Amino acid sequence: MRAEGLAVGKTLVTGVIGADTHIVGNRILSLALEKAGFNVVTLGALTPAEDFIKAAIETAADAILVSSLYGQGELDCRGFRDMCIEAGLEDILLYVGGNLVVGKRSWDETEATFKAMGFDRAFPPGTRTEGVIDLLNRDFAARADGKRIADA
Amino acid sequence: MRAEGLAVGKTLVTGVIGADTHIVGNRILSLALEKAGFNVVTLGALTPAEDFIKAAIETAADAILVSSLYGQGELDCRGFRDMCIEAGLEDILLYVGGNLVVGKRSWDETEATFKAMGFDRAFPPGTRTEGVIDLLNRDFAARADGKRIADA
Amino acid sequence: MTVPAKTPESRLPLSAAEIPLEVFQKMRAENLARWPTGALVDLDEAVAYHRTMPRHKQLGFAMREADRLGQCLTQPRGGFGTLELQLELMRELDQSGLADIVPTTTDSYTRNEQWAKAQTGIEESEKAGRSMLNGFPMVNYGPKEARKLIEAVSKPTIVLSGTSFPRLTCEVAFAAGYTGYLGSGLAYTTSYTKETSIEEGIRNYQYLDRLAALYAAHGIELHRRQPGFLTGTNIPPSIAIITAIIDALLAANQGVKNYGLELGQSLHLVQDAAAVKTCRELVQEYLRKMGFDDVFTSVTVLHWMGAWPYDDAQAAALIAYGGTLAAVSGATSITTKSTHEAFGIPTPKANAEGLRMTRMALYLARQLKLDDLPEFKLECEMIRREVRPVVDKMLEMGDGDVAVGCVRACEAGVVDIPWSPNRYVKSRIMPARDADGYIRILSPGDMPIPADVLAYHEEKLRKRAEKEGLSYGDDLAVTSVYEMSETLEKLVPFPFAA
Amino acid sequence: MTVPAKTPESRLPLSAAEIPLEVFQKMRAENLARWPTGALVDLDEAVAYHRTMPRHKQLGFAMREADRLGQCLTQPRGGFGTLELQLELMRELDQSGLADIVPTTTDSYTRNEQWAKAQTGIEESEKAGRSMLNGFPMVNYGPKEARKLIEAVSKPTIVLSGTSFPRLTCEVAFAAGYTGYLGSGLAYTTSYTKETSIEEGIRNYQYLDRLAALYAAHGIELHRRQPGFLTGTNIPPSIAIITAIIDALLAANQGVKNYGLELGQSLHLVQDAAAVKTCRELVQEYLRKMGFDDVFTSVTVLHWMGAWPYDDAQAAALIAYGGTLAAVSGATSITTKSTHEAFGIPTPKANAEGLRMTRMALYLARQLKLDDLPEFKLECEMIRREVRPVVDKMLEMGDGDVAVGCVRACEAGVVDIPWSPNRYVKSRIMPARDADGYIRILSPGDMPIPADVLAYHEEKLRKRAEKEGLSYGDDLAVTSVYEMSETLEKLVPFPFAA
Ligand code: B12
Ligand code: B12
Repeated sequence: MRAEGLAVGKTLVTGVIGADTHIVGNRILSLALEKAGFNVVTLGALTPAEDFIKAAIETAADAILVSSLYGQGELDCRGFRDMCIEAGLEDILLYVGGNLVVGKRSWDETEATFKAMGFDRAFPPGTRTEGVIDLLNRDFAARADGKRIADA
Repeated sequence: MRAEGLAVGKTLVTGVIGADTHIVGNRILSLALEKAGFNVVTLGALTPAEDFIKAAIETAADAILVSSLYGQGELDCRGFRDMCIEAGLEDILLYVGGNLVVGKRSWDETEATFKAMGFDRAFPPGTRTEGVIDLLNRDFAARADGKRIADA
Repeated sequence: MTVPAKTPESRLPLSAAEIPLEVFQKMRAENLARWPTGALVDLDEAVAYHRTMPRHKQLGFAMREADRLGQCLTQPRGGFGTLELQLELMRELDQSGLADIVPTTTDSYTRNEQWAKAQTGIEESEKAGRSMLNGFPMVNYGPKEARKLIEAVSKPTIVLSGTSFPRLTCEVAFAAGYTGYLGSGLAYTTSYTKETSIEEGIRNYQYLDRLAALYAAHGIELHRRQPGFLTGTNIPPSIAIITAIIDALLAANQGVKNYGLELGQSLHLVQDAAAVKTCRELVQEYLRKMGFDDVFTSVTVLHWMGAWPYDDAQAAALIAYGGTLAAVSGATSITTKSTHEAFGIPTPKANAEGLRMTRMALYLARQLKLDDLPEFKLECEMIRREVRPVVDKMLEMGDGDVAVGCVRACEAGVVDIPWSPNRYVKSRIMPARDADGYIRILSPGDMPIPADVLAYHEEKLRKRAEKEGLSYGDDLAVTSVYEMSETLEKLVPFPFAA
Repeated sequence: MTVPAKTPESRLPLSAAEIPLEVFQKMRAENLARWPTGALVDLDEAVAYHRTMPRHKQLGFAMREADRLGQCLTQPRGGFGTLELQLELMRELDQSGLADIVPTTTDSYTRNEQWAKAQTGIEESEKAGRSMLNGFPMVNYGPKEARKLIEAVSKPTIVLSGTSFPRLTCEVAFAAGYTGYLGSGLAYTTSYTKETSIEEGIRNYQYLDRLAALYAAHGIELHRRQPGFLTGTNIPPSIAIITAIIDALLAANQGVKNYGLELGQSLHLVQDAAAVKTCRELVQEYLRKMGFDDVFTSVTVLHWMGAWPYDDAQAAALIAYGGTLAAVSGATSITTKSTHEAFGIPTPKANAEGLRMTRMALYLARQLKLDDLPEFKLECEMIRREVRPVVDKMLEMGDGDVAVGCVRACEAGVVDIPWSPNRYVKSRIMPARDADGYIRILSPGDMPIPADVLAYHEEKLRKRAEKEGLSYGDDLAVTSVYEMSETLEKLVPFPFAA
């Protein structure tokens, strides 16, 4: 895995937010992230927003990866960044992915919605793990250079 | 067949115009028309426009029913009414039906195209024989009252 | 999620035994008090309403009749966050989708008894002019409003509510006039919850089953159903059938007499036909063994429950094939999906199209039976040989009590569920697809499946590993999760590359 | 239509024998003189071009290889009236449809050698900005222009030209670089023409087959194909196979070694599998009998060739099921349709979607085989017992010459085609679908089919007549023509009417 070097030492919190039971993709993603060399804190399915933040503080995590598949992510993720800020995690890297909204809506619209909520990146249905690992490494590299995230 | 009475004595010419081999629907239609009491002159598949008119004159037909399925009806039927007029069949009743144009186009558009060519009625894909027989009888009744065709 | 009400008087030690009427009445009183609309539930009024319903709108009758006629009914899923949207949806599914059974899927807050959150969801949806909830908040609307949905359609209706907490939702739904209800203690708890214990789940569904029996005592036969599709992710037939037997026994103990079994499609024509046949057989075998010889059981198959392709054309083929599989398997009904599956909850139009595609596919494959195919007989035998040892062991562990046995068996991993989010099952069993397209058991966890049967599964899976140059292990399982969502370029490349 | 050129020198008495080279060269000279673009045909240049073509673009190779790999290739239909439209279409079918074989359907004026009319069609199409022709006017554009189509795609190409008059079109097409050509003397003449005699049709296709053999003599193996789908209207497998044998023998006599057989799908899973298997067998059986033991034959199945439903969802199910049938039958390739079928020639997009639906369906049903099913074996045996007596009688009537035998057999009704527009066949044989979904022979006309076999067909059809309350007779045939185009409300009504 060419990214190993960077991944080492980075801690990620993963979980499925809200009342969402869809664990399969989240579990496959978490396994892939571990294989890629990250320390992964897996909260599993049905995880309240607060628990993500608690875990991030306890483990001094570098990023939170929120999964939402069941459609209600738009409600569950409201104010997620604000909660981070209150908890002193101003610029922790925030990713969100899955089937983020109810129904088959235009991705641009959905992406905008979640970026407006303060997520650094949002990922559409069908995202594969390789791409995610690649972006994490590029974003951590960018942050080493003082950027917020790597540019496209 | 409630229409029997009217049908009796009426002669219809049927056929598939141009280089069109689709005989199945035309054959089923012709059989149904006979059953309904009409005298039916069946020219079959691959019938040049001229042959329809020749047959109509020879048999003093009351109506010509043109089938076109293969898509090139729009070319084959051009000037069909004019040829009738030249042959002295000014107001012979003219029906056309089948898959009249190339491709899945709006029926209103297609109907307008063929009415503009002088057909009294045009019939969309999927037309069943009962409906045709019913309209023929209503149109012949209308003609007995001096109308061109029955109103909707 | 809110912890279900526990009060000394109404809490008996766990057992499969029927809940005594007086205890159950106490439980109902407590339960109905948990949200204002509970007060609107009136059993006698409800029973009277059910009596007035024409037979063709009663799912209990419809399932028995379809089974008798050997006809496969169609049923979609569908739930939106407001009554208006739900009315429009159910009408479209009924009229343009020709659904034989019209569903109401509840939203996930309702499923987890977060009714306050659901309330916000309703308001947000009304504001946004589109559904912000992934289903219909049944409890918030209450029985009187929900009845408008029953009145709006000319078919039997069913509640789809994937949860371990059905107690208030089912009271409201039956009072409204729903005649079918999907859900069970083992299947849903292991597939839809994380912290909820198997015991809690069983208790909650004993309540629902007992309620259905109470209606039956008043002459109303409701259709109860078990979601054997579980986590929807490459579930081997035997695993689904094991849970079907356990949940069916739990329901029968509460007095249920009209019980449906659901199987997610494996997508292999022979395996699905074998699954339906053996599911029918084995559930009846154990019901009779335990003294229940008058329980009607039907089998419903579900369109592929795993990951769907992102191309509408590929999805359409999956939908149509699902109809083919259902017809050939002789299922009593099929639960359908749409071409939007991989993306999100479908529009009413896309949902109706999925129903019509399926209906045509059912027509095309009518009359086909594989029963005389040796390959079919072999698969049936394999399934039987996987199911019986597990169920027998489970019953033994409960000293004959299926509720107790089930809890202990899950704890011990004797009963196990693939890809489960729940803490109370080991989820060590791992399935994968073999080279012929059958779903096989890659690793059985601690399930007591005979060694020679497992050897058969392994042989088949090794063939695939070889063919695809994969190492024998989890890669087989993970690639099988993605398989159906892959692009055609990957699944069926042009065979003669430049 | 223009009468094919008849000149004493080049016209031999009808026989199956290979046309002598010098005679054939005369025929070619006359033929190429019939339209300006004929002058542009240069055999040596064409052979050189074919030699440069990569194997994966040669259909002769692709069909042999697919057969060896047991893979089913996909191929759509498609033709528009101008080169620009045709280029765009073929690119879309190749790239977004993932077609394994890319087609060029010619228009119906070209099919009937009305090249002047075709010219107007081109101009009208350019004016209208949409195709006024139902296919591509190959001859009018000529070999140099047509080659641009070959260059535009990365797959093998085939010409689809339903006609009895292929002589100039095939010269242009092969010169352009097409490596496949569909059409045959018996099948097309009986299905696409009215006044053309069987003899004329056979002669015209002997020319085409002889030309393919001439290319073979130069080391270029082209793929020739027989349109056994005939009139596409409920053709029983045996009828299709009888024509396949006759046309294959005619082609083999001219020196063809790579020959495809096409079967329209019956839409019954078992019947289609049996048709493909017995078609392979029986054609080889008669080829060997007549001394041709080195002819490669493949079997292509076609999506339902009868009337299609007017609902896109129903059509989608028919498309997907066609893929299922093809996979299970073990066909070498499938020719696809689109959801627009009932209305008109599809847009490139709809055409490509039909290809992808079919491709996914092929993937889903991979590996399935019914060979061990008793019902399958019975159907195979029935087909064999229908085919052999007819073919043997035909050969006998020709004193061993298949060309002569075919003409006489058609005249006598020994060989007959349902729903044929052609004067030279009796078209008294009438097929209909039975209650199980098999296509059966309602009346054999004068075909020498054994009485006990016919009794079997009658029994099956009477069952349906009874079930549907129809009188035993033509109603069964006519309702079978409409069947697949009926609405779902009619095909599968809600079973528990109010
Ligand atoms: C069977 C069929 C064939 C058979 C025909 C056999 C035969 N000799 O009859 C075969 C395989 C030979 C064939 C060939 C071709 N076909 Co074709 N064929 C069909 C198909 C699948 C069914 C037609 C049919 O029999 N329907 C059943 C009968 C009962 O219905 P019907 O024909 O519509 O007729 C009824 C009504 O339309 C109405 N009606 C008909 N005529 C008239 C006239 C009047 C006055 C009235 C009132 C009513 C009326 O009453 C009839 C009885 O209810 C249709 C598509 C479809 N409909 O599903 C394509 C279709 C007609 N064919 C088509 C084409 C393009 C061709 C070919 C050119 C190309 C090819 N595929 O090879 C060739 C044509 C060659 C030629 N020179 O004509 C296209 C036409 C395209 C368009 N219009 O845009 C269609 C629509 C398929 C498609 N979508 O591409 N075809
Ligand atoms: C399997 C499945 C289920 C299973 C889940 C089993 C389990 N416990 O995990 C069951 C049957 C239980 C289920 C239940 C429900 N489901 Co569901 N389910 C699916 C299905 C078919 C596949 C999901 C899956 O496993 N995909 C395979 C994995 C590998 O892919 P993935 O989940 O997308 O994850 C990958 C990527 O998204 C990405 N990713 C995921 N998260 C993140 C996060 C970050 C930060 C990043 C970078 C990437 C990333 O990486 C993963 C690995 O590649 C999808 C539809 C589909 N996709 O085909 C519907 C779907 C997700 N379900 C849906 C719904 C509505 C439900 C229910 C609410 C209703 C119902 N059907 O009962 C309930 C939910 C109950 C609840 N409280 O959550 C909807 C969601 C609707 C929407 N968003 O508009 C979907 C889309 C189906 C649909 N079209 O209606 N479901």
